[in-house]
Amino acid sequence: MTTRLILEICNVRHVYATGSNGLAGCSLNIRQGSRNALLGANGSGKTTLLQQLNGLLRPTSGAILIDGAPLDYSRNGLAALRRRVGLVFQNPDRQLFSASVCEDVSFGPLNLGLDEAEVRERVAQSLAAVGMTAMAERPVHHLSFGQKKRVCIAGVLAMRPEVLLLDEPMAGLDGAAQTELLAVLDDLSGRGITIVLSTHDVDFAYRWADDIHVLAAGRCIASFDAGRLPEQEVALQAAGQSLPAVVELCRVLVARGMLPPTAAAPRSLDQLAASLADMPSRHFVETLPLGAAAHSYCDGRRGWTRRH
Amino acid sequence: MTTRLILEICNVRHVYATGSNGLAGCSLNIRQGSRNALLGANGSGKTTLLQQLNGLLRPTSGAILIDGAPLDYSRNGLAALRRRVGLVFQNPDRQLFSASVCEDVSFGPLNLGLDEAEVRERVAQSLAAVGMTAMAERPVHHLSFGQKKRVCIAGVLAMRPEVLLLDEPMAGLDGAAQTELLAVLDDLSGRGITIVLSTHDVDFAYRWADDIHVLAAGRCIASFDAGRLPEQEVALQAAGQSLPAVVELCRVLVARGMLPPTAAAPRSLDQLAASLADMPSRHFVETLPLGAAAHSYCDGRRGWTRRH
Amino acid sequence: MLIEQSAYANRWRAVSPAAKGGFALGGLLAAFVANTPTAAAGIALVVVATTLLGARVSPWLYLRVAAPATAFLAVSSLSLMFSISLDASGGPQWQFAPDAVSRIATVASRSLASLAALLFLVLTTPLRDLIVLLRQLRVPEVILDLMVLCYRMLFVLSEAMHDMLTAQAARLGHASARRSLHSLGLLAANLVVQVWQRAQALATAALARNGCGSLRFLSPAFAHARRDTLIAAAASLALIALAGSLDR
Amino acid sequence: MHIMEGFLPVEHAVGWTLASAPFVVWSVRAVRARLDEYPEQRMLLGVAAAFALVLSALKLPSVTGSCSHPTGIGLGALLFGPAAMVLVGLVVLVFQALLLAHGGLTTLGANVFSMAIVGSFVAAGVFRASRTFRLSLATSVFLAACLGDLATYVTTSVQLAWAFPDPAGGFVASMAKFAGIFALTQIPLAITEGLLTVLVVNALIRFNADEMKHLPLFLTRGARA
Repeated sequence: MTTRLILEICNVRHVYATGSNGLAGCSLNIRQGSRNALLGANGSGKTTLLQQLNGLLRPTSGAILIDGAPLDYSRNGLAALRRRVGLVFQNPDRQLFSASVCEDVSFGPLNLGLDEAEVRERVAQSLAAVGMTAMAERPVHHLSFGQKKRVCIAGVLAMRPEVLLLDEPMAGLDGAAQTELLAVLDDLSGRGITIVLSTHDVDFAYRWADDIHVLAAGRCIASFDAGRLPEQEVALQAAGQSLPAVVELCRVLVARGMLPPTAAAPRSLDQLAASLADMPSRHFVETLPLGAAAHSYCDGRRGWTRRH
Repeated sequence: MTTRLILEICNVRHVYATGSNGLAGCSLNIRQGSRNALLGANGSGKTTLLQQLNGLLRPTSGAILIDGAPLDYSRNGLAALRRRVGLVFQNPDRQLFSASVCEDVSFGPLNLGLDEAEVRERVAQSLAAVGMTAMAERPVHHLSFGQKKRVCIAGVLAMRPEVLLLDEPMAGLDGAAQTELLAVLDDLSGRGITIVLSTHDVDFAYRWADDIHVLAAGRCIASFDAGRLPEQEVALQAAGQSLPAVVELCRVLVARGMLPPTAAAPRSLDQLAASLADMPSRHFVETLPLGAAAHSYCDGRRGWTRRH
Repeated sequence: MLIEQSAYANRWRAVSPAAKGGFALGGLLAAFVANTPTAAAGIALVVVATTLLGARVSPWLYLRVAAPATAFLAVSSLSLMFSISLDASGGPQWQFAPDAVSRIATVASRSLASLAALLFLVLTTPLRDLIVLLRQLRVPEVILDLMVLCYRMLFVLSEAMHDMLTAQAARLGHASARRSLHSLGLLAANLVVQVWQRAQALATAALARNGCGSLRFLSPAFAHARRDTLIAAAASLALIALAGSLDR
Repeated sequence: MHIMEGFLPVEHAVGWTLASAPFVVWSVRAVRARLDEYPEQRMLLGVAAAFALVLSALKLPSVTGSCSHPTGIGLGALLFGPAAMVLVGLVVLVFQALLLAHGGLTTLGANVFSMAIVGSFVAAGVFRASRTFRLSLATSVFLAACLGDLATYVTTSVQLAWAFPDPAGGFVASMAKFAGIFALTQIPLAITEGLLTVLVVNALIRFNADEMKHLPLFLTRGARA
């Protein structure tokens, strides 16, 4: 990952015709090849910002730069921009309009005016990238929600973007579908695609992102390396977010001396559990009345022993 | 809370005309006044089950009992059932059809044939219960998603149900809206209304529910007191769920001797952090090289001190 | 939707729809009673002033709402301005219509007065209140049901349409006229499918609340309805009288 | 193209209202009968009205470069049948008058006649006839939507010409003027709407032939005839 900036958002304001929910002077930068989380509550301007980056909305004032040059809002300029910066919307039902998976994925490349052989190849590659090759001929409305989401991503990948924007990609997915989607994103990120996604889940942002941009009331109130998130309590609070559970727990554990303050901060509860498992044991049981131990309500120990 | 069963689902099968997504012999019981979570992945039959309980769908085979008597599918029987058992759907835009909040909430009670004065009173009470009194005259399309959701609940409450069914109530809500909705549910539960909701979030189910019913492929594969969830790893796995993060952590901590196995198992990470904060401290720092402590990456300690 | 916006935000939002409907009816009648362009223009002026000064509707918004109708008026007036007849050789012959000015003045002033009355009503009264008014006027329930559903679903479907258009644009679906028509066809087809799905979902949701026939709702109560309606009736009569008196 | 509020003289406004009334009454009865049999179709027709309204806000790319909006009446008549479409069309026109100041209350009768009544019946009739003559589905759909639109436009021109006959050339000259002036927008619109409707019907059929079979479509009844 470089520190070259692929997108720069400079003091962008956006006022909707209705006067609502826009951006109020938002500035942030996206580094090429990085994973970015736009973190904020509903109505904080995340969706507006994503649509700005794709040229679907135009700043009322301020500017957006791609590779250092301001966005070109001419017809050709927009076509070129949308080829480089692809946007996946939140609700798959609003962006899948074709009869079959394969047809839908071909929508973008056909609009680029590519020839049929090229389109076919891109469709096949994109479906493979999201693990939907086997479903290519299925009618879209027979898919599960998670599958639809992946088809949406394939539809954008088929345009070979450098930057992939995703609006609340995890919303509405159950655990299994989230895991699948994360694997797809990891793969894309590994191929050097810059990813920018919006979320209102601070735990997820902390676990996944390289850079976190905190949005509140149409402004980016903090933009930082995800590893430094624990220092950003004030900004998070201003955005209506709390610290990730893992940070809170880590703090308590360190304060209680149960975890050395030197360790690399775990970014997820799984990582925390793993670091704890490496710690030496203590024995509480002996200091407590025997009866209490026998009637243990927390069956954690039993569960744990069963697993080993 | 009693152990009287208000709803009994006995081996219910449901086959849709298309052959998909039904129930395949589902049995479970709902205790009067309890908070129930139907936990399962998308497509496990949660929505079908909820529609069965409200009489919108009729079992292909098997039976549903209310207060020990089988559901009566006659016109009057269904009207009586739907007065007692109210259902809130997942998507507010698919269930609110009138122009203003107050009109929509009046729909149910008017269908019960109540007189206008009674309807007005019920509408006022229901809107108060969900904290939407100030919005009574607003057009529905001016509301936020979370507000619409609460209007949907008010529309059902106005029929004074004994059982409230909610399909994925937390889906699509951000943190603040979830907190508001939870407060509403707590309040209703406190008034003795039995609540049954569907979710695919095991952490939420564990934190909130009295009874958890795990659904997979149209069957209820486990039904238990939420406190006993840690023992149900096998059932959860079969339903594509993992153990709640708090359970996993609690196990590690108990195994490492950092938490006494006797304590009441915390149901949420907040509770866990609170129990840990009560533990006596240990001091790792002395056993580690000084330099490492100075360059602490995990700033947990700093954060902690700052807060106190 | 500018009209909708004004209907909820104007100063007379809470006035009974019967009163506002009565005044609008008075305006329409006056527009037709007025026999001279001056009289009709006078009515238009009074009604516009009532809307702007009484209900405090923004003049800028008013102009934007009135623009499409006035465009129709301009184009139609063009055809009234010329007369066409066959000349000796059988070809068409264009000329200024002899009575063009007076005809156009009559039609335009009447149209503008009527438009002012319509705009008074819709800019001050949300559609929801107008449905309440129609219910009081005993319009068949079938029509009211369709109107209630249409009003609510209008916003839901137009949001869906807007989102789909945006999603298509993000993948260059409107890059050329040909691709655009193709995209719009797909969009409309998707909306048709949604019509069925949403109707089905709404029917199920209504059933869950014991609704399986005509849709019934509590009508909102309007304070001082009787007083306001009387004032409006008096104002309407005054308006019609004004139209009649300016005649002579 | 709707006639604006107040544009028609009083006798014409009243006359067209009276002319439309029987059709509306008939449609109300037909819809009521349909709802007695299928109560869930109450929602369907309500959502369909919203759909027609939303569709009429769609900007179509037009041959002449001017932007035009589809009426959706042809598509509606093919999907729901002309009987229901009269009522749905009435609701759409009322909403256009009340929410967009497009059309009007005094001209509602005239507009209902040209769009909801003539438009629906011509579209449905042309479709039936084309299928009887074994024209392809696409051609039939195109003709139905396109001619439905043209019929509405011609009817509106007749209404205007009748109300404002040319001082020299009379009704015929006036008709030529009104039809000529609005042809600029209306003929390209009719063609575009015809094409769009074909695309919509094609897409619908490809979406899922199975599900389409279960829908009570005028279109499929027509296809079988």
